[in-house]
Amino acid sequence: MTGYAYTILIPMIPLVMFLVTGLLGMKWKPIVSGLLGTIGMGTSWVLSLITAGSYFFGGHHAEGFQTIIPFETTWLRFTETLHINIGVLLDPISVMMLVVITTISFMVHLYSLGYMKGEKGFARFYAFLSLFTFSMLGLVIATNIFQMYIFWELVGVSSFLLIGFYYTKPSAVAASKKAFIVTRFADLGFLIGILILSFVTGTFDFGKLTEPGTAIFGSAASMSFMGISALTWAMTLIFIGGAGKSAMFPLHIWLPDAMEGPTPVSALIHAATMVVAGVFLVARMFPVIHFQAPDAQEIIGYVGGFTSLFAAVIAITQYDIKRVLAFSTLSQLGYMMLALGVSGYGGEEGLGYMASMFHLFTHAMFKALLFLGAGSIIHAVHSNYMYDMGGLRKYLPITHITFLIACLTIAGVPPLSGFFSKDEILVAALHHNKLLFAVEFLVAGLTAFYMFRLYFSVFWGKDRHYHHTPHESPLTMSIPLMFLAVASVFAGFLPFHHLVTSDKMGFDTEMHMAVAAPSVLIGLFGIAMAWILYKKESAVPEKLAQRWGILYTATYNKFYFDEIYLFVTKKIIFNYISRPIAWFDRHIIDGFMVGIGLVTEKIAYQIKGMQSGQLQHYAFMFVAGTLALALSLVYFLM
Amino acid sequence: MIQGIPLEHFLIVSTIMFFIGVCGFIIRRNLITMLMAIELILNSVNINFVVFNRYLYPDQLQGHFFSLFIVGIAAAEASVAIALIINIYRKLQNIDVENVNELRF
Amino acid sequence: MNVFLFYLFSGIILICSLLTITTRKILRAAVYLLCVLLATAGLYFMLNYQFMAAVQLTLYAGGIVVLIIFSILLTSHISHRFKHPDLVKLIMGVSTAVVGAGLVIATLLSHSFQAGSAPELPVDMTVIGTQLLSTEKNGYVLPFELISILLLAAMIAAIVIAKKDKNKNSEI
Amino acid sequence: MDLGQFILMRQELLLTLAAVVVLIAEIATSEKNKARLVPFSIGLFALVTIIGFIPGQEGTLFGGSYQSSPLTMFMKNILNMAVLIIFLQAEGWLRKEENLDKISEYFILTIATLIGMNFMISAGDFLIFYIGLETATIPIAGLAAFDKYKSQSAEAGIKLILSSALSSGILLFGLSLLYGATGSIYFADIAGKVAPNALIALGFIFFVSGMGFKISLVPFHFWTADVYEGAPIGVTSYLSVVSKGAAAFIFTIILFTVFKNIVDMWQPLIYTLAVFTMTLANLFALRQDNIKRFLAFSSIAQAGFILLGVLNAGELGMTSVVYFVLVYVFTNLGAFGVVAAVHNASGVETISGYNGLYKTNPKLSLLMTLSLFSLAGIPPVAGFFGKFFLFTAAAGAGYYILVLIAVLNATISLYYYLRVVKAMFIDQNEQPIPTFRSSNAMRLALVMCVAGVFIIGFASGIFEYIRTISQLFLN
Amino acid sequence: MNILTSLVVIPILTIIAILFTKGLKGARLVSAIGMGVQLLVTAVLLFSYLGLRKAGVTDEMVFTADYTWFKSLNIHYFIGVDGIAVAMLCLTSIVVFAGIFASWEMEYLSREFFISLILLATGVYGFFISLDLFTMFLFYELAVIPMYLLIGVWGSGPKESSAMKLTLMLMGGSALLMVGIFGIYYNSAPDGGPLTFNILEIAKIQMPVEAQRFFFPFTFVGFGILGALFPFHTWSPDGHASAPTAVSMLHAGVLMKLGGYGCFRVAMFLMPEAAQEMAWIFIILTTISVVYGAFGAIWQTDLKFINAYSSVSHCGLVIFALLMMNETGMDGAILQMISHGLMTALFFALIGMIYGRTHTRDVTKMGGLMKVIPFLAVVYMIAGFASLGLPGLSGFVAEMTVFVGAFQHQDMFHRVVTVVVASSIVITAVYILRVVGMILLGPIKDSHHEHLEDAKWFEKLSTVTLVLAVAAIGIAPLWLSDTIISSLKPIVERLAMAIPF
Repeated sequence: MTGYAYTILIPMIPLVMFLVTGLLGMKWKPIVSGLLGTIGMGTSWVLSLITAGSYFFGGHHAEGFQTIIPFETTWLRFTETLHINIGVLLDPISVMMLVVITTISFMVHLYSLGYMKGEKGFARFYAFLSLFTFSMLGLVIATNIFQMYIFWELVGVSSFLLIGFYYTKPSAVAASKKAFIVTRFADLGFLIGILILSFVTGTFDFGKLTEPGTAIFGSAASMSFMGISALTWAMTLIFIGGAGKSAMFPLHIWLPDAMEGPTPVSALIHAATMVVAGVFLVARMFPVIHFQAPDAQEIIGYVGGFTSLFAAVIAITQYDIKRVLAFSTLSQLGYMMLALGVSGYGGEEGLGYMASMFHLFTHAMFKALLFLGAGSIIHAVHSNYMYDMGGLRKYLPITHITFLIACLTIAGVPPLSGFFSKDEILVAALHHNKLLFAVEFLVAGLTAFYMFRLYFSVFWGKDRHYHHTPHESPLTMSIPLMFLAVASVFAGFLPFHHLVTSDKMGFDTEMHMAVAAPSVLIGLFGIAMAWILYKKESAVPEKLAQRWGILYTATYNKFYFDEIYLFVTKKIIFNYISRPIAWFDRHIIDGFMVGIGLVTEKIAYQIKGMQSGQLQHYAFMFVAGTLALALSLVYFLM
Repeated sequence: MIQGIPLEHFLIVSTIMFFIGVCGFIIRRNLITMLMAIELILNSVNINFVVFNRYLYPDQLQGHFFSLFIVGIAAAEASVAIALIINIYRKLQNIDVENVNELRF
Repeated sequence: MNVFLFYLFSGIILICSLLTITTRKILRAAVYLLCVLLATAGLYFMLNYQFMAAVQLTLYAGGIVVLIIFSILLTSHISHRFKHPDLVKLIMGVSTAVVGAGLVIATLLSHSFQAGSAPELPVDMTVIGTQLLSTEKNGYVLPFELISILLLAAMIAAIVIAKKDKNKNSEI
Repeated sequence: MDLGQFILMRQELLLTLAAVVVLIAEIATSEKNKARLVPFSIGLFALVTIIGFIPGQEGTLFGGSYQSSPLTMFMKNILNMAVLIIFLQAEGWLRKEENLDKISEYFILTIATLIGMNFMISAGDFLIFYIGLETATIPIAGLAAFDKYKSQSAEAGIKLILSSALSSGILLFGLSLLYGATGSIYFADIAGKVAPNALIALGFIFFVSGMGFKISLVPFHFWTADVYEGAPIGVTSYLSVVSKGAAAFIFTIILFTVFKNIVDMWQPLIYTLAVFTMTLANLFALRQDNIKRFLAFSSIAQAGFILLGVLNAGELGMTSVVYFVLVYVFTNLGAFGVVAAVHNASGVETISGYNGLYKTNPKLSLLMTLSLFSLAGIPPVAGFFGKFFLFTAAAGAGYYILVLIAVLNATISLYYYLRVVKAMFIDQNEQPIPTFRSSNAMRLALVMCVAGVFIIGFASGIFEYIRTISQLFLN
Repeated sequence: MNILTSLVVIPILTIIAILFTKGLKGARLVSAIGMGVQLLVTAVLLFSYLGLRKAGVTDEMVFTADYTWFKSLNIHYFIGVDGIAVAMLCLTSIVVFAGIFASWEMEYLSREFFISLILLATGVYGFFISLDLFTMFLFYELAVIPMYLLIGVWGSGPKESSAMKLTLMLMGGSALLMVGIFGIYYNSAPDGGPLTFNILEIAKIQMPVEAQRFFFPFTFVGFGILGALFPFHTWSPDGHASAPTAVSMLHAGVLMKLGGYGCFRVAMFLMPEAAQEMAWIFIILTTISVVYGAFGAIWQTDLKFINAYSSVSHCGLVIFALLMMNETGMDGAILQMISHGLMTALFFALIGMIYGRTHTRDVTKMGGLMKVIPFLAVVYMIAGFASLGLPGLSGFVAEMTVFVGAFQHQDMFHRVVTVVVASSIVITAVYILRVVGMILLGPIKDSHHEHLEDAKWFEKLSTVTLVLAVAAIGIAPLWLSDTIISSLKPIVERLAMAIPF
């Protein structure tokens, strides 16, 4: 067990990098910070790979994978049983996440050396990247739910900082604010969930919570609130936290806006790592959810399914390439959630769980690739919009190839990795819930369609009037592209069902042709449709858009969800809650206090006539006072 | 002690006199008249003391002497008051109390 | 006889008191006051307190009233008639007087006075003189001395006030 | 009676002697050297004050008419100190040309009233008490009219003498009723016979009104503001501190000793008076601009606070009242000292005239602030302790609600005290009072006040001493 | 001399020393030295306290000293500290130290300013070391009153009326408090024996229940007013808005803590039965405080108002947590006091510095300051993050302890209100980010702001001191939390033994 003590370094190196580059970065040449960050990240990456290697392949696991805690210390003690520990927990999903995070993060670090070159605040960018990576790593290796919450919040802040990296741009500021507040709202759910869970079970510890057949829920069954059991409340609320980070409907609205951040950031945070934190959270709590709160699991499944469909539909109509990718991310996250929602526990039953993790892994690779590719495109044409692009395949060959690979992967074309993971999800859904399966099946087609719509309109079609000829990105940017492309292609062959499973025991599974074949077909159909519509410049999409009229406009405007949120925040919270409260406070409460003073003063002026200066009035008061006292006292005595 | 006259009758006379004095103090405008009202008040108090002494406690002369000293003090008071009234008269050329209201509120 | 005299004096006291505060000529008020004081002296005689009565006559009637009359002559025109009193003040004064007198008389009448049982002390000049200079209980040498200080101080006070300002000759 | 026993009366005798010496000195000095009377008299009085601190015996004289105990001697010493400070503060004013021919009168009259107060405090019967009271009042009317060139001063004098005559008339009427009901004028005899019947209640209330006049309790206070405003500052401070303090002392003594049998009856009465006094005085003080008038209302409010101590008819009550008056002497004289100094230098008597005083005369402003804070009962100055113990006394008698009312009133009072502070420190002024230097006597007086305001609070020995002598007195 | 007494003596000596200085330079130098020494003494105190505890000293209070003052009333100068008091003293020292540097360039009547400021601090120190209700009350009032001058003379805006409102409301609070103290005093010996003001002595007896019922509200509300308890909080926005920087820092940072500290040390500790019985009323009030303050802050445009309302919210949380009456909740309350003290002081320091440059506190008139004054902007952001409860900064530790503690309460009502209270973290995020977004980020709105000068050395010193403290608690809270919890034991036990009747 102690053999893994070095794993503490994996998160600590980025932390140190953050502190160093953050505090001293402005004194150095920018590139120094960049290189330092990248080297640090590379070290972490290597360490993660070593960890993964020794954990997964360093011994036989007939008994299933052990949970290893190489490091743990008490950070804050609430009561004897409730305390926040900070530690490192190694189990299949966390080790997998370590690999995902460090890999993508390292690639992004590397990529950014080129992408962000010359940007003001280069050092700051690397500092924030390091901070984010540290937080994300801390999150996945959390030994208890509160540690997870801590890093959860840190992740949120680093995301805020990175989305708002171009802080002089009002839209970036607004987007970062929105992202933070929406996720913060979800985090509230998470927090309350934790509170309920800890109240019911008396522990934060994952080990105790997820231990099969544990007795800590013994007393919980009888507890309920408003007719719903305490654990369902807890798990639903915790899921809300996860839904916020993973941008599940209806908390998805921050993610598309988050594309205001630099593209590498989108790749790292808003595609590959942070947004899957919600999925990871659900996976982490899976035994609890599955056994103690089946209702919550149902909710997770449906929310995931709906989100994936909803986002895919919107993605069709968007023109900003990063937004298309953002909605695609949403859609894919929906897949993962859904998979968890339909999963059982143990062995083959836990296929959904395994598929979800698998898809998480592959998605991280190909979505990061897509984003980095998009970054490369944007870098070349200085625009985010499809209508400013076309025919780029000639100018950006490497980008083109890697992007195509990524598109194929996400469309689920075998034998690329996306095919395997998506296939497992569909199988799991089919076993569990036909409706969800149907939805996912449809979404598979939509995914292929909108991805290739993007692909064709960017790389094919005719040239636009570029200010200067687009050129391929420097090596620092293309190496990560190539690496990720390779990963996207081959990740599908990883034996996930032996490595990452719900009960940590490997199981055997096989290709389900009955599901795989139709899904491949519908994917190809989607590609074909896109090819027809967007390969060449044509008026057909325009016409279609007009025919669908309202529906198209609604979709284009993301079903007006931003407007609804705006209404709620601006109108209701600002105008109808905060403003009246501010008014109430100033005028009623403070007015009352001031009023006391004013009334006192008023009285003071009213009664000044008593002191009239007339001696005889005084005499009258004197005698009358005496008599009044005498009357009352004598009366009192008699 | 006077045969046939109850103590209360004396007291009623003195009380009424007292309150006539008080009333006079309140209603008269002239400072000197107010001073006279004061004399009425003190006089009624004197009667009280003397009568109580005579009727109830004739074994000593406390009330008697008290009255005696009140008379003396009344004289002193009157002299100072009159000096002040004349002082006011020098300033205001009249001794109407309603004009003595520079200090107020 | 005694009864008659009492009611006579009482009547004079009450009526003249009332007139003192109601007459519109100030000198008359002084005269009415004098009547009150004289009648009071009469009561003292009836009560067998001759010394007290004598003091009342000399000091009060003789001293204070003369002082008052002097000041009236200094400050007022004899023919000057007062304005009628202010109605508000009239109400104030009369109401307090009526209520007050009612209250006090009611209280006095309701109280059962009990005469002391000790033997009566004869009131002659020797007793008065002895007591006035006695330092024992029921001796009045201390007040006697004290009042002398008071009188001295009052005299000085009156002089200070009445003294003409050296610097300001403009006034009177 | 042994002549040696007169040593019990030495404070009064010394004061009388001092008055006589001043009188002789007046006669002996030539017209040109009149101003020298001022230091001479002050020095003489300082001597008397110091001698007064020699501890004395407990005992009675004149068959109970005069009683002396460490407590009464201490009270007299408080008054002596106050008068000494007042003399020092009045020095500059007395040296003004228009007062030169009245110097000895000022001293003699003041000392005479002080003698009256001393006798009042030591009184063992109502006759001495009454004569002392009048001695302490009538000459002050003369003092109030001292500034003869000002019609306000004359008005103050006449208002004081007439109101006081009326009040003493009413007081006397009450005393006559008490005499009728109890058959004695001696405190000791009355105390044994006091019973809760209507006649005694009536007499008692008339007595309280008369005392209320001296202490300026609402509704017997109306003369206060007018007289304070009109009278010269040296007299106003005397009225507000010494005269009131002495009255409060004797009032407490009489309530605690003579009327101790009817505590249940007078407590509600005092309660009512306290509430009205504090509240009304505060309301009036809120909008004053003349600083003397302002301090007049403030001193009325302070009298209301004193009543809280009176409510606890025991050692603690007595101690807290005496202690509070002691504190109040230094505090209020501090404030009046500044008012006098400013008035002497610039003639300003309004709060708005104080605007920007801190810029030009920081020390005076600080002293004023300290005094006002002490009046408001803010630590660390002595006023806090004084008030706290008064409230402790009232709470000890179970009057928690009254304490609340009192403290809320103290809060209101803080408002107007802070108004003065604001004027001095915050408000800007185009033409502030120019920087000036007060006379040495004034400075000495002010230093004494500051020292008093700081020391009395922290030196618990003083409080404990008062407690001991109160215990001695009441048992 | 007792180390605690020196905490009161050093400021007084500093004041005396300032009297002999001339002008700003001397005054600030002397103040800085004095308060620096004070900071050191506090640090020594902290370590010796921890040392004592480590050595196994289990007395409830340590470093006690007892001098009889007013013997006949049994008033003592009785001092002593437990872990909570030590923590509060550390807070005070840090904030005062930072405050001195934040007012480094106080040109106008500088001597007087520093004297008043340190006088205020003296009151606070005295309050925290006192174990005798009388001295406690004395120091309490001593701390309140210099506020008037500090705001009135050196403030801005409608300073006179704000100063007056603040002073009067706080004195009104102390009026209630005074009644409460008398009530406690006169019921401190129900079985006869001498009455006492000694907190530890009174804690040994049970005050008669009727008396508790009557006096608990007085005491609690009396302290609560200083702790900005709804609806007695309105002095806070005006007062803070008008106060000069260092005063806002000290007031929000330290003085308001006197309220919370008094609430449990006096009101709840000495009258546990009544506390149990009436807690629900105040829980409702504080819940309103928390949510209402946060919502109130959203709409404000003046930076100081925002912070003042935020203080209402955060201080509400303090009292809320105290009323949970379990170890964790109360621990959270004290952590929250310290945390809020530090970060709000930081906020006010920064607001003062920003105001000194832009001459406005209106958020709608500023923008893009990050570009021109990055240091201040970054620190402002850190303060903001601390305020909205970012892990790694003190706010998170405090809030989480409060929430966990409150939610451990066995009563459903308490848990439900905890959820309501917890929702404030979202609202807090809204107003903090709104401000950050408006003034620090985005384009520069006012061309005058393009050439502002970033923080000077003393400003850096002031803010960095506070940031370090905030971060230190945020990163390693365990020792502090454990220190507090161990000191809370007697109080919690006493509260637990009090059966609601």
